[in-house]
Amino acid sequence: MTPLLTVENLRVSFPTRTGMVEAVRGVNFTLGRERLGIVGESGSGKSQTGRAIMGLTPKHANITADRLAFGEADLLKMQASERRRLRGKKIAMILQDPKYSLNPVMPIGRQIMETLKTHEKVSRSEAKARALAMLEAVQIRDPERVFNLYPHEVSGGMGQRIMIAMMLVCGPELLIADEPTSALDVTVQLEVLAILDKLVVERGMGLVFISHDLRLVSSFCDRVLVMYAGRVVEELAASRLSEAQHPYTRGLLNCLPKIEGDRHPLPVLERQAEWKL
Amino acid sequence: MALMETKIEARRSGARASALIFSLLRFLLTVVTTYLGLLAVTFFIGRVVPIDPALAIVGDRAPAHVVERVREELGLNLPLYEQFVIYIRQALTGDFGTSVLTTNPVMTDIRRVFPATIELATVGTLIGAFFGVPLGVLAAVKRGSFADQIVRIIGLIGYSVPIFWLGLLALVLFYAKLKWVAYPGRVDIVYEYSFTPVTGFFLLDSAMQRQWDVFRDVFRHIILPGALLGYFSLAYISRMTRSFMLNELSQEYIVAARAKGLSETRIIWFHALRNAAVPLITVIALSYAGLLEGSVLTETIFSWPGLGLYITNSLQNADMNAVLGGTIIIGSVFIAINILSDVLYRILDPRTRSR
Amino acid sequence: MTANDMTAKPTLRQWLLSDRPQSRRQARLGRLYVIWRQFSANRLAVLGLGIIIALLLVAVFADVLAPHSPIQGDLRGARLLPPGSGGYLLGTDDQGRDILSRLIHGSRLTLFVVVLVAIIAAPIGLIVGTVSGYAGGWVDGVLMRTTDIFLAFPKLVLALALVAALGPGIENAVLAIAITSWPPYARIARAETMTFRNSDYISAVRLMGASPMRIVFFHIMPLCISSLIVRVTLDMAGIILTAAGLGFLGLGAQPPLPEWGAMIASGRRFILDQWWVAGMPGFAILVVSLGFNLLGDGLRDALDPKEAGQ
Amino acid sequence: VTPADTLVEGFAFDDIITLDPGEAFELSTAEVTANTYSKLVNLDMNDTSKVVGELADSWTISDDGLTYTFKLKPGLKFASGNPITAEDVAFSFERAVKLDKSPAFLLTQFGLTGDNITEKAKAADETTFVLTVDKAYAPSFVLNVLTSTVASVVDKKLVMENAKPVTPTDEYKYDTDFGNEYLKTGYAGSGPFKIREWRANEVVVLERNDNFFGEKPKLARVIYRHMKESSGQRLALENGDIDVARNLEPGDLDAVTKKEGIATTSAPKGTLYYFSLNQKNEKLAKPEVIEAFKYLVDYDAIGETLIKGIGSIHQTFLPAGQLGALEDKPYKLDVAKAKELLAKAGLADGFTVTMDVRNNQPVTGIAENVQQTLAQAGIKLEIIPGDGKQTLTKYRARQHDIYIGQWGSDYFDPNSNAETFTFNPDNSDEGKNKTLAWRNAWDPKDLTVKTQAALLEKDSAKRAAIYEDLQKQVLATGPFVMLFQQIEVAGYSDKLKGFKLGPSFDTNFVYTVSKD
Amino acid sequence: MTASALSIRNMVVTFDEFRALDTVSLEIPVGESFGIVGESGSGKSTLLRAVAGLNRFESGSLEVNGRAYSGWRRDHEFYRTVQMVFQDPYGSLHPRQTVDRLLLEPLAIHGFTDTEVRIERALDEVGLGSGFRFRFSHQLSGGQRQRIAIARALILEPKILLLDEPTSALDASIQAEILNLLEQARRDRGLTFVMVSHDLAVISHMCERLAVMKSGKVVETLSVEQLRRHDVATDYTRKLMVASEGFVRHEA
Ligand SMILES: Nc1ncnc2c1ncn2[C@@H]1O[C@H](COP(=O)(O)OP(=O)(O)OP(=O)(O)O)[C@@H](O)[C@H]1O
Ligand SMILES: Nc1ncnc2c1ncn2[C@@H]1O[C@H](COP(=O)(O)OP(=O)(O)OP(=O)(O)O)[C@@H](O)[C@H]1O
Ligand SMILES: [Mg+2]
Ligand SMILES: [Mg+2]
Repeated sequence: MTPLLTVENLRVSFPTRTGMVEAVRGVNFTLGRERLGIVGESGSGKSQTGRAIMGLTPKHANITADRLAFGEADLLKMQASERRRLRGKKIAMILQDPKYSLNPVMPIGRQIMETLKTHEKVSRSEAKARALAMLEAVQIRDPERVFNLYPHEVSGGMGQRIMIAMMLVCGPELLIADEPTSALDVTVQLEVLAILDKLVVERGMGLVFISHDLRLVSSFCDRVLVMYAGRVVEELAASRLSEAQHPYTRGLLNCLPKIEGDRHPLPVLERQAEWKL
Repeated sequence: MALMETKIEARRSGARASALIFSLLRFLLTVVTTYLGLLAVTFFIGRVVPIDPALAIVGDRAPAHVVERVREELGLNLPLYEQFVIYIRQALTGDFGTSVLTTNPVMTDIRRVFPATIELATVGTLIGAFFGVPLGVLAAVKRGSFADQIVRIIGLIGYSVPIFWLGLLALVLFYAKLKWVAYPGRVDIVYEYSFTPVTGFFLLDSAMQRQWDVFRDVFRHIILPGALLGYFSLAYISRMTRSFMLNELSQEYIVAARAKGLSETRIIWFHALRNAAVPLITVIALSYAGLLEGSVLTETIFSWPGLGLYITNSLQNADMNAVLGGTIIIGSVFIAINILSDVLYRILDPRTRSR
Repeated sequence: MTANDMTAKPTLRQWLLSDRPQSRRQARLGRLYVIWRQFSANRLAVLGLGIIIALLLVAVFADVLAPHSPIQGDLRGARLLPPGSGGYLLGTDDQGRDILSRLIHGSRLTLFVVVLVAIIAAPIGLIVGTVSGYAGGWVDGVLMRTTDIFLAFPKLVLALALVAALGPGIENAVLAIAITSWPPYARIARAETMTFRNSDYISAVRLMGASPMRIVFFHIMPLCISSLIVRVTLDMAGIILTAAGLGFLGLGAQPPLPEWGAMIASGRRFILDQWWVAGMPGFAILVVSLGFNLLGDGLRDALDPKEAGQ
Repeated sequence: VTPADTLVEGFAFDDIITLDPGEAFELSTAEVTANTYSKLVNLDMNDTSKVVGELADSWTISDDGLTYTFKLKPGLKFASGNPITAEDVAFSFERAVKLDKSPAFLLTQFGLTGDNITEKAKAADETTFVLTVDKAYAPSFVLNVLTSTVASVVDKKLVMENAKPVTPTDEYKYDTDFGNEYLKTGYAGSGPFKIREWRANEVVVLERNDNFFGEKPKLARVIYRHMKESSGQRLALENGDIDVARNLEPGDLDAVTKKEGIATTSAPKGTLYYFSLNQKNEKLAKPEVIEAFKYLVDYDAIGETLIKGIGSIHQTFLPAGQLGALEDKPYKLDVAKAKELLAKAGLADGFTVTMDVRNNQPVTGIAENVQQTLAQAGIKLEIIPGDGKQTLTKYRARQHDIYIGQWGSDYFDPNSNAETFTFNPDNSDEGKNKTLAWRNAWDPKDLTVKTQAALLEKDSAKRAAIYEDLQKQVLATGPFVMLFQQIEVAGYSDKLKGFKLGPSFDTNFVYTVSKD
Repeated sequence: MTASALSIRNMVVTFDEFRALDTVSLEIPVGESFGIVGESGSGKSTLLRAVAGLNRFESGSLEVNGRAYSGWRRDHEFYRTVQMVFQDPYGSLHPRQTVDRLLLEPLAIHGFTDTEVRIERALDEVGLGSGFRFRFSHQLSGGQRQRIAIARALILEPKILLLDEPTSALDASIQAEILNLLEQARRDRGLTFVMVSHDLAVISHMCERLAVMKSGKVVETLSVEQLRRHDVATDYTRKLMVASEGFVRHEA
């Protein structure tokens, strides 16, 4: 069976005044109908990897890959319009901050319906019904009311649920979530994750979950990729986190304070130059 | 979770009622103080001007004793503060005195000439917005491209060229040489007495009365000054549009819209522009207000019988009542337009609605 | 020499662009250099700068450059000559004066006006705006009401009325324009101050015990200055145009001063047959204000990275 | 294109402030009034030294020269349809004197006052009007004054119907405004045209008066369209949007002359352009300096360029055409001579003075040129431009150094100019007669007396001699540098027939015009 | 009982009728490290800012080392005693000033003369060499910026440091460095810490006692030992504790 997503030697680079900056330097992985976590420190290229898959990289950037395929379809070779039709329909992406990711001047319901209407021929009433159903699915209590609200009128947690509803309303097969909860309160964070988890399980989607929180990723995903300076330095099953080999991963695990722990000072990560190679 | 949300709601609506009253009071205060300030400054200017207002009434060749008598009639011999009180009292009732130049009450004159200015400024703004917004959007979308440079240069020239100079050149070219447009004034003398304006906006009036030949003629008169003003407002509007669009296009919700699979056209013209429209309204309103005033020079060149010309003429004839009345009216319109743009802003931007 | 240059150049550049400057001077120069690089990448902006420098040079060396007297003309012999004839490169005006020489000498007046207005209006606007934005409360209320009153005035009309009151003349025109042009600066400075006022870095300075005066002058003003410079540069064009407009209406510079706006006004009568009399000064105004606009536009891109994008 | 039954004139009439003939004293208004009101007498268009009857059929002057008796033509009617009677004439005089507006002095100089006017100007019967003056003035003087527009006859019935009651005060003792407010924009006359509308700085519209007693105008309507700029008038004229351009400057005049389908006409007017030296300024008060200034104007160059076609060089204070006017032109640009004179005055190194200039042409151009020629003699002239009211305010307050401006005769009689240039009985700041001599603080000494004497001289030749003498004196020593006499020009479409300019503004008649 | 470094009683802060702080009372002895946790919007920052005089408090009292303060008036003595580090390292450094200038400012305000020495020392102390002295903030990484912010706070040698989520904007690996740095400084100088965080683990690592805030109120004050023993009084605290464990899948 072909995997849902195949990434081979993906590279993303940006021209800047001081030369080319390689944000992603040869990332390889495949994804089935599973939950894949990507962790790594800030600037390690997690988001750019996700965006490259979606085709949301800024225009001036360079993307190359030996293979970047969604099922059988080669994403890099297809036409822009074809790729657009995939976006939101088959592949969807949730962004980090709901406050900035929703159009501030458009009611929430219309934003959800817009996704539907772009990809499917549906009547207004049907679109509305499905949008409401979706809002319900992400556990929004009063969908009818929320439907007509504007983004600034809802809390962060609700906003993130709406983002999820908006992206999942067409029933994509692959969902990329780029730090979907880091803007939220710890307590709310878990509720949102629970919803996401439920939807993945129920709909059998593939999920790429990007985060910098190693502990969160390992408790939520099946498999974890650890990125460092644009490369995947380690890939492991979530359950075997403690067996991580790479010194970076180990360092990362180590330096987190624990409620129970009492290590003073905390061990810190000594970055080695050879990790970058 | 739900508890928190309802709390936020409750807090908001509670604050809303008092905030409304507060902002209303504040707003009234602003208008009143601004207006009083306007009056004070105009009064001051009126008294400081080294022109004897009495001269304006009696004309150049009047004998001395007539001038003296008129000075007393005008109350110019009263102490300054008494004059000021009288001035304020009259102005607040909309009485700016009588124009010595036209012998009409200043308000009557303004009511007659102002529509001409408004019509001209409106045409100018419409032209400016109609071309300026798309150009600005184009420049922002194709930023750094050749098209962007062209739009930028068009805009910059608009900012740099003396309007009275360009107006003169345009008049020579389009009226004298090519004979494409009509001049001077608002309508040909032929129609002056067959056409009775109702609203004072000639385009509107002639269209409503289905006098299409008049409409055509009015159009031929207004198009050149209108286009000229339109160019200036275009320069401003296109630049601001570009900058607002750049700002919107770099927002995350644009990325989100792309992630939804929307077409670029829809993203640009619907999502981004709809957001850019919020500040753009203020810009267009300001440019409109600017044109109302900026028409002073244009009206001079095109003999356009509007407020600008009225004020300049009055100024040259020491008709201070008319000058100050006109100034106050333009000032009031400025205030009104600002308020209006504020209201529009609130309507367009849902974020400000609940405040 | 050349070899020395070859090696010195890259090191100077590197020194300027260094991520870890070693002295205050290097840091400051480095920042300026970055701005300059941003700026000079914009060809139009450099063109603008070139125009302004040319204007400066022309103004300084006017006496040397002008081929004729800007004031004494030959009414009988050389009135309204077309460009090129009789040794008059840009023709002569209705007093038989050489238009080129008048334009050259007029550049001084143009500079005089813009510089004076800028140094009167910008500081007033900056102080009013930052103080009002930072202080808030009734101070803000009073200052902003005042600003609103001036803003509510039709600018040109107010200037006209003021000049009428003060008497015509270039100094009074400058004063009138200055009085009418500070409010927008105050508004900008205030708006910017409001965004900085509650920022953490200003809070941090407050927490060090800095007095409000110190905060406004040393911490807030420098932040407002770059957008103010941009705005003032862009406004220079507007100032030139307003001054010309006053000149055009006969309220600016007095004859025989070769003020460009006044030159258009007196040349206007000949626009149909002797286009150059009004055409040349109009063109000069266009070029110079375009120069200021290009410069300001480039400065905005260079100083305000948000406007410029990446 | 202008309508066939309508004459459209492009005309700068921004000086109009009222249309009431009892109040108006402006040049443009004079033209409007002249075409819309009738007077007892008028200038003879063919010989301006003569006066002919208009409403008056005939008149007699008593032997003591004090009583003028006018007999009206029969069957006259106002535009309103009311008959014109001697009562109306008397009323017109009465209201002008009682209103006491700017032009009232023209009548009051004959000893008419608000208290005695009903006696001195009265209707003897339906068609006989009797005017009594206080001295035996030269009849030509009295009759010339009566041709001015203040003597226009208004429709008493109509006016009084529209009069507003006022509360009498110390200054104004009457309980009615004599229809002043109504007539500011209204009309109550009997001329060939009636006034339909006046919008300040926009338009004046005249319509044919079907009740006119004389020959009816051929055109149904005359529209004066306010156009300030010469170039704009020329453009509109060339494009056929107006029929007549009234304020063409030399360059534009030249251009339209060459244009096919456009004709031009001109007429010398009684308006003189001059600059005057305030005698309060010590330097300017020196006789040598005064003379030097007269040598520091390049009359010829100015005549050939700046005022070409619109003015002729003229150095005496009486305009050509008036009784006794001299055509002497002794002065030419002579810098050497001027320098010599200045040296004699002890001002060899020159000095700085200001000149108040109203910013319109050709005055500004001339001022600039004078600035250049003065500079050649070391005199630095600073020009202070201002609009008319501004410079005039200063001039009337005697605060100027040099004032450049124009003077138009108030009525077609040499006394008008003589009085202002050579009459100044009280040169103190409180002086009542604010003549031009007074404004420049010039004490003309015995000229004042001579001016008054000329007024009572019945013999025209002797009277002329006095004026010639006055002119010579002013030419030699007066602080007035006379520049030129205005020639009014107009460019007009050659479709017009019978378009002519008169010798004064109140003789620019349009009722003779017809169109092809 | 030891002397209180910071004594807050019934402090109330309102913004347009909204009570951001509702009668909060805290007693923090000299030398203690005190933590404050709570969800977003619960008033943690408002509390710190009210103490620092950046927000006005309407009622209640505030004593710092025995000196009483009210409203937002603070004297120089206060600033020498209390300093603060902000959450967002990107927003807390003046964008137009070099590190040198940033550190010079407090010294200039308080009239220090040995500025050179102090700046060098402060940079050393936070582990940045003098190589960073003339950089602008945009030439620094987030962790470096936060170090500068700490250096700036320490340069006046305060006794009490208010820390508003000093590491929440940073990576886990950098967080450890900053936390270590703060601990070191506290140990060396005997500082009193008031530290706000939404991460219970960080608080328990750094603090001895903590307060849990919700909707502008302190719902519970407890010691770290109690926290570790799960000996908590309110549901809300318990919920926070569960959340910090990571995601737990409820298998259906
Ligand atoms: N438009 C761009 N131009 C130049 N460089 C860029 C651009 N966008 C991203 N980069 C660089 O690419 C690298 C990877 O960025 P990316 O956003 O993928 O990081 P990340 O792992 O998502 O980090 P974070 O956790 O902070 O979101 C960074 O070093 C960044 O500087
Ligand atoms: N200047 C202000 N004006 C109005 N409301 C404010 C202001 N500052 C804070 N608030 C409100 O006060 C409440 C508490 O804010 P505070 O910043 O103290 O929360 P916090 O606990 O620090 O949250 P976070 O963890 O998000 O930083 C919030 O609801 C906030 O909206
Ligand atoms: Mg990222
Ligand atoms: Mg906070």
